[in-house]
Amino acid sequence: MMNKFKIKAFGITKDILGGKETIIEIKGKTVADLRFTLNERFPQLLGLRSLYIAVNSDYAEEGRILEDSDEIALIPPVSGG
Amino acid sequence: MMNKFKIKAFGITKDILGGKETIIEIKGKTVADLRFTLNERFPQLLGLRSLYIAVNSDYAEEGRILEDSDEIALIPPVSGG
Amino acid sequence: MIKITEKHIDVQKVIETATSLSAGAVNVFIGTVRNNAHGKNVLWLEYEAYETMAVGEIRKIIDEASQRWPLLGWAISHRIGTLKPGEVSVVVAVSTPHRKDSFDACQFIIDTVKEKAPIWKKEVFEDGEEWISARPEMEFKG
Amino acid sequence: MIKITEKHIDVQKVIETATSLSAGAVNVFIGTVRNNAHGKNVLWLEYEAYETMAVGEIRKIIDEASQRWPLLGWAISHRIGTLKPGEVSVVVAVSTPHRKDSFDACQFIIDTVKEKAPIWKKEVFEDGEEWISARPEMEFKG
Repeated sequence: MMNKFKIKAFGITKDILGGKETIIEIKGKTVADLRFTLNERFPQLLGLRSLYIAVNSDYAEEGRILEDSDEIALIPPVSGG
Repeated sequence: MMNKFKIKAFGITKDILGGKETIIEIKGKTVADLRFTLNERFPQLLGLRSLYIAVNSDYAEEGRILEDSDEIALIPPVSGG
Repeated sequence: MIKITEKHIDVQKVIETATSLSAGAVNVFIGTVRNNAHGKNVLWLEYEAYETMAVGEIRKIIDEASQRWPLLGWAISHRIGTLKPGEVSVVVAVSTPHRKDSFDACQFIIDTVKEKAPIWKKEVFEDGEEWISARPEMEFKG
Repeated sequence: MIKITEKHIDVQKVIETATSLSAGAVNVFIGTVRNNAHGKNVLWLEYEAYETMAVGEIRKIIDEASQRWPLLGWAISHRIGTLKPGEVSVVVAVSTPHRKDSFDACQFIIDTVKEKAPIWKKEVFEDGEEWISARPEMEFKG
């Protein structure tokens, strides 16, 4: 089963994905499924020190099931301050 | 041998000595001699948590010999900040 | 006050927002853009934030700080956009009854903001640019 | 800059004096007059300093801090005279390359200034006044 999600990207992930928002089609519907597809399509993501996925403005666990209405974002290593 | 010194007083010692500057006549000429006379004349000084004597703007040791030209000051417990 | 802003941060205003009449102590941390990094001249920095999430994460950090220290007032302002050396990137101000708590709470807040808030900076040099801390190998460059 | 002054302290100016272009971190401590002490309303405070000695002691404290931390800039202003609740009594600001040093150095300076600089304050209440910390029995009143 394929599902489409719109992914927001920030910092270095914006450069890797090639834009602020990208539509990603994945098999399955968990955060882990999304991560699998992202790593496959954008292997440079594997070179990051860490990569979290946020759902609706909160850090999300890998097993979380994504809904169509969710706001999904890639959170590479932060460096504010 | 009696020696006269002008003593600056700050904070609570200004209240105890009754003014910003007081002439004190002491036997001897060390800081310890001055302290002895001060405690005798102003026993309220013994009720302080601490009392340092400064000579020329530095904390002075008890054995220091006072000179006529020295600026001598009483330093009760500080409470700046 | 939690603010993520593209405009110049008014430090005095952040401090005033955090100050309380019953406080005896205010501690303020100001992050500024350094004119050098890894021995190279920094031309400018680009700061980016996932704003809704950054505000939410900072709110959680303040909530935790409020449980650990008697905060009487607090304010945080974080700049985004293009910043030149010398410019203020972040200000954290807290007020407490006594001074040790003000230092501890302010340090906890800025440390945790730097660790958790989704904000990123890219340093731009004459010969290139890099997103700070993004890749492991950067650890060895410093 | 070490300043003992009867005039209102301009916090922003103290911060600017301490800020360096090569610093990434500025920490600022602001002491303010609380509107209460020992459960009583404070009407005002009287601050007094032995000025020449206070400046000398603060200078020694800064020298020691400079040996322990990489201070790129610093400034201290201490108010004397009559202060009402809410007014700023002291500001310490330091800048360093990295933030932990800025917290540690600023805290060392204010802690040591409070311990060693010959400055005194008297709290004036509706029903009396007292020189802070002068007598041992005051320790038990708080």
